[in-house]
Amino acid sequence: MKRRKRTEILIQGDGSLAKALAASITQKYECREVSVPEQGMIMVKMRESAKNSLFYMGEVLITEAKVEISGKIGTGLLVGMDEQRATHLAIIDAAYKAQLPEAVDWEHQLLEEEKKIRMAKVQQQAELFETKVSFETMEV
Amino acid sequence: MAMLEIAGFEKRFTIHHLNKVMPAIKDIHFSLETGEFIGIVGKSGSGKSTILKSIYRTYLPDHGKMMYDSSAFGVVDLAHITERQMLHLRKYEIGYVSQFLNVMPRTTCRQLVTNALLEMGSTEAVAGGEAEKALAHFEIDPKLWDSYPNTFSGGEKLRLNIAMATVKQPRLLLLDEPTASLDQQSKMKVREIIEKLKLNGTTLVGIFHDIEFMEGLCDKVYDMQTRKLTVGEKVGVGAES
Amino acid sequence: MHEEPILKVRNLRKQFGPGCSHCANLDSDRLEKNYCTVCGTVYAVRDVSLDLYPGEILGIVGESGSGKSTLMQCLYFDTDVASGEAYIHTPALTGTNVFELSSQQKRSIRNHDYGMVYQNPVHGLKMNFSSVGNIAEKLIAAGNRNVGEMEATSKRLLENVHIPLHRMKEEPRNFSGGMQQRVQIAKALSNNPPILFLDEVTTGLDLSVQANVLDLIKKIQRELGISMIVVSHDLAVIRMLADRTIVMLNGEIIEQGLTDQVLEDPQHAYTQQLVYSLL
Amino acid sequence: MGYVPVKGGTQAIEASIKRLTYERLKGEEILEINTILATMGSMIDQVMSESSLYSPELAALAIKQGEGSLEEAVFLMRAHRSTLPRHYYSETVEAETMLVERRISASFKDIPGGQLLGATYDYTHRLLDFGLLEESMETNRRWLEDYKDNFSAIQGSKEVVYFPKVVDYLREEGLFETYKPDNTAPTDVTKKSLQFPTTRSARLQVMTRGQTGAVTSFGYASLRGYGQVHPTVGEVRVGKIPIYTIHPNEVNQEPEDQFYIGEIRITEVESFVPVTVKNDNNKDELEFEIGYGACYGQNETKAIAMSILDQCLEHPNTDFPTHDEEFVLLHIDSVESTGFISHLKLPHYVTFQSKLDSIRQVKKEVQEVEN
Amino acid sequence: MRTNTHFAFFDEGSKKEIRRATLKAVAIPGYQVPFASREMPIARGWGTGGLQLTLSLIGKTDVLKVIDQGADESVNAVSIKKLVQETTGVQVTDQTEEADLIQSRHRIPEIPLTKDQILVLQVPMPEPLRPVEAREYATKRMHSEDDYSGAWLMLFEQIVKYGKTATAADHPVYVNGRYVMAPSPIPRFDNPKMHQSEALILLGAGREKKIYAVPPYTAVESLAFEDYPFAVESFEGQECRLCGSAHVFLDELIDQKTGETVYQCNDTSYCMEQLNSTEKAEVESSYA
Amino acid sequence: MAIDQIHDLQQVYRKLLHSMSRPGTISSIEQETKQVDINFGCADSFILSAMVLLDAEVTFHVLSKDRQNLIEKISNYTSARFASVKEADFILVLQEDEESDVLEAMAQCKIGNLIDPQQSATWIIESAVLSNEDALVLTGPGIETAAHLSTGQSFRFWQARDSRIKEYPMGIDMIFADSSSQIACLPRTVSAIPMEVK
Repeated sequence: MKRRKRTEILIQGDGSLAKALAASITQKYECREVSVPEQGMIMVKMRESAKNSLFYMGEVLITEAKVEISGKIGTGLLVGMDEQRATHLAIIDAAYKAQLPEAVDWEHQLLEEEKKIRMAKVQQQAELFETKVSFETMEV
Repeated sequence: MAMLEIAGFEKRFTIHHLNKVMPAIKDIHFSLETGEFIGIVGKSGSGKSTILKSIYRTYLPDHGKMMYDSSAFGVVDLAHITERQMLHLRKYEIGYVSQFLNVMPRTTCRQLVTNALLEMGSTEAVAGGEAEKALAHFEIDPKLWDSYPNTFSGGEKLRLNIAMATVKQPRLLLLDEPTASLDQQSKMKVREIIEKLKLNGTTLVGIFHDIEFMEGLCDKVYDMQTRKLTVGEKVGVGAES
Repeated sequence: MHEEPILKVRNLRKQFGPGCSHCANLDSDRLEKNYCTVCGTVYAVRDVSLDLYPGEILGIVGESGSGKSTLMQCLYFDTDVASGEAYIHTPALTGTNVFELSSQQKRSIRNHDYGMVYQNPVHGLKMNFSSVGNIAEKLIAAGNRNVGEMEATSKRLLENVHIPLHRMKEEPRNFSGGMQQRVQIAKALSNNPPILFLDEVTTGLDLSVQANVLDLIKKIQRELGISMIVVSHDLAVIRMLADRTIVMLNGEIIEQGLTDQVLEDPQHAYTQQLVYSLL
Repeated sequence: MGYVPVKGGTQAIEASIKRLTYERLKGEEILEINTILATMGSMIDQVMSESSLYSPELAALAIKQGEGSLEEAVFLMRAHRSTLPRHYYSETVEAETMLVERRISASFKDIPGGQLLGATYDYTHRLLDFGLLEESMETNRRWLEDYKDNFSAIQGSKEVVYFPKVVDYLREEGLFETYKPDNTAPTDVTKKSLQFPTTRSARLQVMTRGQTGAVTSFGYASLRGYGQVHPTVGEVRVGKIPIYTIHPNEVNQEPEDQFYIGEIRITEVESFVPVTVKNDNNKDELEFEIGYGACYGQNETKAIAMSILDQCLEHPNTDFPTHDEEFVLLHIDSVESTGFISHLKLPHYVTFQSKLDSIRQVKKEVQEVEN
Repeated sequence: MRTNTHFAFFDEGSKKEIRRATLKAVAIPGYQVPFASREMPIARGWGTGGLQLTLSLIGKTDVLKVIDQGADESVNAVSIKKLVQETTGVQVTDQTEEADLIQSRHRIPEIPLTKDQILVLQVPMPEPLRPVEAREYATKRMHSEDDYSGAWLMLFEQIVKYGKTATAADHPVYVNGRYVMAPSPIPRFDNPKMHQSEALILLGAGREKKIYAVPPYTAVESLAFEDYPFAVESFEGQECRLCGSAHVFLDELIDQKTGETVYQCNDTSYCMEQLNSTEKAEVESSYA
Repeated sequence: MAIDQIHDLQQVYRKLLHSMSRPGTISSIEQETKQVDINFGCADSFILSAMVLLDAEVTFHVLSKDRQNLIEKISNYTSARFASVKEADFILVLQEDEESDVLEAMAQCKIGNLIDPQQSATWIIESAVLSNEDALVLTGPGIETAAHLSTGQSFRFWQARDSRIKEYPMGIDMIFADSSSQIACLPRTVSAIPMEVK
């Protein structure tokens, strides 16, 4: 699974999946911390809708971790302060880069998680839609 | 060389809004020597003033030559010299006097004459003295010296005009119907003044409506009707006959 | 007699707007007056050349929109030109197209070689500084650093323009329009500029005040030999002041000559119309 | 031996800092960061927005440390910001990807997708709720259970709904200019000081990090008449936007190789303002333009005020301070304005001495002249 | 949560940016070079410009002196010193001669600075033309055209109104014959110290995001007219009640007991040194 | 041992600042050049001067046409971007460069404008061994009376410099770095008059 979709699932989920996947790697492979997880910032580039131009909205605090597995450096990045999950993400990223056999098997779990996430989102949205103003004429 | 020689001179006016070209005068020839006084005579509308104004470049000449022996540039064709040269000649060599007074408003009589000198580069002190002399010379009542000339009579205005022109001691003075609209007494005064100028050796070109006035004054007369130049004793007499 | 113009302007152009394929070749047939109906570009000054000679007053006459004020602003560097050249005949500047100089150098020309009197005194004066301060500002800009000298000069100039000296510390905003204009003239003259620009200086003033201002200008020319360009829509003003006159229409020079000649023997249809309407 | 310098300043500062700690501790209550995070959402949003650093946790810490002073909290965040590395830039965030929580339009009664009120104070009556004095966790939990019970009956659709923009419908009708995506790299005012005239991107950046009160006041001033913009709110939306980025050292990245790093909650406003424009035939025509406002968290008043000021600054007009970019942009930053105002508390006795001398000299001069 | 504060607070990128601006400032004396002023842990207006300069300059072996209103022990000076020390561990001193770097607010020390010292001045309002023109866009243009008649005119108007110039601290100076510069709110008394100074003088305005400089041996003239020469604050007939120094900038104090006005050195470390050298002399003479 | 990005570069910066404030003053950065452990194929003092000032926020230009390797190394070490002569913030000149190329670059590089004179190129020049011999007479801010400096540049070089600094405050600033770990600077304010060849 490509990184974009993978990171969406692993970050939007509650974190247990990322932990489990990372654990399955650290049990078997040597993982070297390239640098300690560190807090940093990402600048958010936004498109405004008046003139369709770009501007910088401001910075977002992120946590970044870097690990090396089998000569491949994986990066874990996420909004907020969560060094553990950043490390898990870095391990998983490295596993994919190193094309470890485990990574191939994760596809199914990730897709299952994705479905769960989507269901939860849909449900939350439906709840929120209770606050929608209805202008339709009521039939009595 | 003559001081001024007009040859084959022609002037017409284009009036755009009437879409018309109006011929004014053509085939004008005459000349005069230093110190001479030439009178130009003719009916009103015959183009006498046009000649003078063309010499002075108030009108743009169309054809012909107007050779003038200037002290600044030598012999030049007044019809073709640059504007700047013309301005120089106006400032230092050629004066123009008409019955109309066209001056800065709210400037005293004395100041106007003084300014004429200052323009030529005189100092304030010299100019002031010369101005008084000129005003006295042309018999302007000292009571009027420090008043504004708008209220002057026709004769007074004319004498002021002449004073302004002559303080500069022009080599050539153009007199454009100075006596029109003057009473007899004033006319006589002007005549005296012209005589004085002549005595000073000023070369003059004059236009006069009434021929009587010119009698005995002019060395030459150019008649607009006949396109003839009369010289010497016959002046005045010839015109009368 | 060989005279070198103190200011020589060649092929000056100024436009407002980008131009378009319709009007870019400057074919005047394609313009409505000086305005391109397609892209809205105004050709405010079109290919103007002129010479200003030492000590003379050059009049520029034309109706509003003729480009005369824009021309003046171009010469005074208030606005950039589209193209063209101007040469000032001073030892330091001979041979230099002053339009190509840097803003720093242009500022120096304004400070040392130019004076400007605007139609609206607001543009030429600092309304919230004293009158003497306003004059001093120009002297300061020209490098004077002596208060006593500047005060003396200011007093002399204010006297010359008939501002009572007891009012010299007053701010011009308290003054009438005519007084403001006279302070402006005093200021413009303070650094003895070889070249003075006067833009509609008497417009909007009472007749008697106008006469005062005109007299003052004439006096300055006579006494100081300053070269001036006088822009006015008023032929009477031009007649009083200018030795030579340029007539502008739609951004172009349509006629020029000795002032009395332009007034009494106008050649161009527009000038004739202008002269005939003179009161 | 000899004279030694006094250490009065050092000692006083130490004592003052201790006193500050004392003031915070003497009530013998501890405010947990989690409590702030859970109950002070609006304050956190405002701090994040004004400090231009999105981190609810740090904002909560800053609020705690600053004892609830927003000025202090923003300051702490900004200073901390200076110590953090910034190795990443996000991919362009397109607002259509927002998962909307609240969305209203003042321009139309109903809008495609509907008016979604979400959570808002707008319709609460501002009566002090004395019940909160006696709030108990038990009753709160019961309330939550009841509230969630109601949801069991609700059936969601299959897919997540993303809302169209109101303005898109009007653009199709030609009432708004359609702009091609302009991908000019934005100015970053934190990397290069503001230069005038500015760029649109610099203006938006300065305003989105502006002090809420200052942005609101200037927007209000324009609305009242010290400006020429009086808009209709086209759309206010609050919701979460996803952030993606690429690794700076990885070349030839496909979009699928991007990192998703999480989402942030923002408020976005489009205000509609009628303006006169020249059409192709150079004739005047009326058209709508958009004033744009956006900021971190739920800060609707600030975002709307920003949209007004955006429009003001797009149309410079020296007659109105709210249309003057220097006036607006140089005076709305919280850290700059509070810092400079507060610096007046610093000793100024040298400058005052100088002033005294100057006034005495002038007085002496006047007396001499009079004598 | 962990923070590891960098040497001298800033990351190296920030230092480079400030250093580049500083070199340009030195190359164009008196010209305000814009820079991306960082947000500092002290408030804007409290010396963030000076602090940023200091932090971009400082190295492990430097000895730092910080003064505020002439005093090393002024609370803000103490606060800045503390911050620099905490992030660099450098040695600090009160003694002017000992310092390599001197950051100061509103004063230039009484002891002449040397070529091995750098003076960093904190600047609240770097724009000398701001009283004449509020808009930055306009003042930048005035500087670009060497158009300083406004600045001079202000002085002229004061003379017209009051009979003499009435400037207090921050009296504008003309640097290297080209730029009019705000010397920061130092008293007029200190302006002449900038002229042909042996030490490099750097000025930083954090809030206004400008850095500018007066290199050593550079002409710095206080704006004044020929016939109204520049005058420093007068302490004629007064001397420091502690050390007896005259011809220094004095603080005017009111004696709480007597209600009388008394004077003492504004530069506290200078005063200290005078006291100590007098005492030393006295001790030596008493042993002699 | 490698260069300490914090402390070594701080030291070099201070020397640069010292020399820029006092045109003609030669500063030694031998302590720091000793730490350079990579061979860039040019003077270490030259590379260090560049490393102090270059980062991702600025652009540079290398005059030599066959020094792609140097360009890449500088980019990698500093994250600065390569740019054309006309755009570059820093112009790096090696001793081997042809004078004609140098003069051409001098004519083309940024000199700032009156509004923003700081938007000008800074030249970092690998020079002959610097000395205070009478090659150039320097006067201007930072110099008490007059200073002397020898950099090995030709008369034409100084003429070319003159033509770019003639309308102050626009101009270019120069850093000279030699193989003996010495640096000297010439800001735009300084007049440099070559002594007549005897």
